[in-house]
Amino acid sequence: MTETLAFGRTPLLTHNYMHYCPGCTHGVAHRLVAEVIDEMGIQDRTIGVSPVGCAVLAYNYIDVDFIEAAHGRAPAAATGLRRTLPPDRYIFAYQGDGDLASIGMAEIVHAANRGEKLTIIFVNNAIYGMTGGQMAPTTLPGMKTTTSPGGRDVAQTGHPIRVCELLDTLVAPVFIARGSLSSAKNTIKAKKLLRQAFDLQHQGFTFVELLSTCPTGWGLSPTDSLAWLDRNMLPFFPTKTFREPGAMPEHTAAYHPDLKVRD
Amino acid sequence: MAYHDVVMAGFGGQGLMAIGKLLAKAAMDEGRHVTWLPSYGPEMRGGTANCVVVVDDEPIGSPSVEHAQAAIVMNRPSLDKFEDTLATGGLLVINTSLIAEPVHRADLTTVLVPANDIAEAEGSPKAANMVMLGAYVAHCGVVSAASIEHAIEVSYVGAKKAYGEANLRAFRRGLAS
Amino acid sequence: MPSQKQLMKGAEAIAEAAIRAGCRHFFGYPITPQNEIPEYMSKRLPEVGGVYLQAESEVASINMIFGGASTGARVLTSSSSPGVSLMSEGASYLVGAELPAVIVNIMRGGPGLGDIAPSQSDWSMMTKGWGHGDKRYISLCPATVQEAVDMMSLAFDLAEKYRNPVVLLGDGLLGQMMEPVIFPALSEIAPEQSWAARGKLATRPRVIVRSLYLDPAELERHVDHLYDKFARMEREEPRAETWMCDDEPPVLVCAFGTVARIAKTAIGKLRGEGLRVGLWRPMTAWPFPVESLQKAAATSDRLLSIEMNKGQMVEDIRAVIGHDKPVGFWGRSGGMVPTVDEMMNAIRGQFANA
Amino acid sequence: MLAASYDLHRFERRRVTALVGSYGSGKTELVLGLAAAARQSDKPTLIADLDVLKPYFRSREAGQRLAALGVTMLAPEGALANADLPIIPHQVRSAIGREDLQVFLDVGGDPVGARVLGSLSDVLGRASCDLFLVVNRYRPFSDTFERALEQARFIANAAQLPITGVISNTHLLDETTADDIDYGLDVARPLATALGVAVRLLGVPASLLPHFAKRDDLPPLVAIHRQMLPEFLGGVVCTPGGTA
Repeated sequence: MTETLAFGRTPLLTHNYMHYCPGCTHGVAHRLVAEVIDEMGIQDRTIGVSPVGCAVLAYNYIDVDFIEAAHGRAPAAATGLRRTLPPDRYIFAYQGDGDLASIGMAEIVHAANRGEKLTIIFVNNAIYGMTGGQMAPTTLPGMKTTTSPGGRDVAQTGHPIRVCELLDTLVAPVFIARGSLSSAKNTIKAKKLLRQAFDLQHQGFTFVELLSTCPTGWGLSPTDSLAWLDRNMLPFFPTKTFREPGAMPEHTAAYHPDLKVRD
Repeated sequence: MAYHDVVMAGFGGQGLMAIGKLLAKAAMDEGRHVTWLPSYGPEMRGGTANCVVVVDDEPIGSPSVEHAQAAIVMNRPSLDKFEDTLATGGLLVINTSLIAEPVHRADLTTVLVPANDIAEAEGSPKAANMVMLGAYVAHCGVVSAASIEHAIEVSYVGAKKAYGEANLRAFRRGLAS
Repeated sequence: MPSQKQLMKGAEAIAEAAIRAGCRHFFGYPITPQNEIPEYMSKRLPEVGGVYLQAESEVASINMIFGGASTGARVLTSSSSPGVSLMSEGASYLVGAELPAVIVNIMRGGPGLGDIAPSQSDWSMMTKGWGHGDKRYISLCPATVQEAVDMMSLAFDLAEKYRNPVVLLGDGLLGQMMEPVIFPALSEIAPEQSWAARGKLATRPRVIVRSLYLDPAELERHVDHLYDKFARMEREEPRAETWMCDDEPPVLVCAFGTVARIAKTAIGKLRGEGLRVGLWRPMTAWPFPVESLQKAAATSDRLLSIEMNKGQMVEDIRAVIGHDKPVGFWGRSGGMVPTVDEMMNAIRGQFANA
Repeated sequence: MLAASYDLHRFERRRVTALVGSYGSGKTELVLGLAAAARQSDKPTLIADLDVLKPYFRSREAGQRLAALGVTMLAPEGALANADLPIIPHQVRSAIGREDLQVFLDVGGDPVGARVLGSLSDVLGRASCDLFLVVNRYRPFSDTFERALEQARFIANAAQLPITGVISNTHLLDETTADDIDYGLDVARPLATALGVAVRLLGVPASLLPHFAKRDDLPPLVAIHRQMLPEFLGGVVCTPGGTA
């Protein structure tokens, strides 16, 4: 009788023990990123940017060169990498929703608007996981968090920000998509989105949002968390590909590239 | 002439900064030490803009000057601002095309130049600043007229060559005024 | 033969000097009175195959510097006081991650929005307070445009020597004035640093550029290591000028940057009146040139610090001189540039007090 | 000694014991003392530090001292112990399910801290588990019966588990007097009744133990020796964070 290895460690994941809580999808997202880099054979040309947040230690797990950015500043730091490195390099930044959609909103919008040749991986679990589950810009209406104990009151704190939809108003990005890690099937789809983003990275700005769970912050068991994600996050954050190469927003038609203020 | 300083003042857009740079360039080419210090920022737009040029045979300490030895003033507010602060016996070059008021101080050497009228007659109304520079150089002698003419020639090249030629003519009219 | 000199605005000269020193990447955000640096860079860098990028904020520019420095490239940003305040977060990260970079601060009046006129009121911020944590930055203080040019290549060399950010500290006067300068030849610096994150090679372990050390004992070792570097900077990098001190004048004026050159004019005139005055000028705000100051002050009776602020460098002078002799202060703030006459009066006052 | 057991032979509990309550109610001191005492029964004992909220004054800081007593401390290891990351060690889930282990769960304060039990509710629901509410009447939201009851309901809701007992632990750190203990019981007793449970333990500073040992109207007593003090105040814990 012979044994067949059905599932092995991803070659590009380090042997370091992942610190994530049981049921947290960060580990899944890391594995997908590592698999994509491995399959493309670009380990020696890839530099990652880790954020502040639960994924601050991402550099411990994915076996490529890494730099660590200040809170919200990963797109700026990644821009610095992109503008100084040879063009064949692959650069990705990995950010959570507080990091990217709150303190780092300026950096992400402008990196996207400049068409920086990057892949940004945006992990959205609708709360601040690291600091203990406070309200995030992506927290759903009525959702209870430690800083919205009565549920998010949209009259006081606004509505959740849909980052993919927001970035999709910009001209420059070449790929914007939202996937989910709520099931094996969705995870396989999400990996395809990541692969597309990396493949298109040298054409321009690429962005993949991954709907994720936070069992600890949500106070739900891992399986309940997955169900909660599907039931509550999907209606507000639809999974789809918003932007592919060649598909530009309608308002670009009114844009005159030759316009000069003066000679 | 060892140490010399001059303030050049007028409306933003009258080209005071430009003639200050030409003077600084000419002095540098003559092997002198020189500093050029502008007023900058919102002051530059409307009101008065000014720059100070210091020329010396020694390394220059202060690039800013409280009581300048000479002033080129191209509008009324500049005259009001700098007439009183000029050093005793200083040189005051006034653009009478835009300034009708008399000079009150009796201890100054005053040179009256209808710069805008001369420039318009010359066919280049924008070159009034060059007329003023010419008049100033003629009466001050801190640098040679040839050095200024050289500075104009090398500063206006390519597409700007026509401006340079017009400026050269205006400068020479100023010299002769 | 034409002169080797070029007539340059201070800000333009700083930009060109950075390029001559091998800088090919500039990230910045406009603020008066240093806009000529980004403007010059946006024209000049493409000519030499470099990259100019206007960031969305000073917060972004310092973090672009972080990313660029991580690859071993010589990177530059410039700003003025309010913008430099915004950069303090990133500056601290640069120190923590041991990244070289050069930051130019052309100081303007504060606090708050203040004004755009020249000021020296960031002395304390740059020498003590810029960013969180235990950190230091070499701060170079040129007094002339030529010195600013010379200090730019020094700044990049020091940044790489110590793997630490270096500040060029000027004021609005320096940024805006023109003087003739001579530039060094253009140099190309290849970013071949072993610590740079440029893609994992099979021949070396992967590079992680970080300032996070979760184990307090490890962080303490890291900070100790940084302080070993800072101690070496304090030994090797203080720079100062002593002027008109050969006759052991009883009054020693202390001033830095453009104020020092105004002081030279004032002192020259006072010497003409027969008053014996000397000048001590730190060329590095940090490391503060302690030994040079002690030596210059040893033969004088009293010191007078003259600054374009309300008295910041004077605190460092007093920390060195202690109660041995009086250390006076005179300065202007708000963007008011001291005139030669009022400076002469302030110095004469020292003789009246003697 | 970590904490004195006095009456603990009278204290009944299930295999898995989770302590919840407000910040400052004394959960961590109690967990350390109860686990140390439980270890004397020779059954393998484990504390899981599930305080994901505050990076300071957590039971993980007493880990070395507990190890000497044979109590296992389950908490993020190495440098991660000092991270302000809400890390739940993976082994917690299996430890809760192991019949051969006595498990004490030290949970963060307030309903927010109890929420972490929600993420473990599936395994806790299958295990034999006590959820004890620790009450210090001198803490905000616990000073009256009504407010203490409201807080208890919020906590139980966040934990997705019923409260099975109350531990009265009213204290003012070193300034606690005998009167304070009775003052706390005046809320703890009606609170337990309203929750349909009993006051299962009464926390008493070690110095006051002789005074209360004479009385026969009290729940089992537990003597509190404060351990979660900085080292310079005589505690087992270094300043939060590092050890040499």
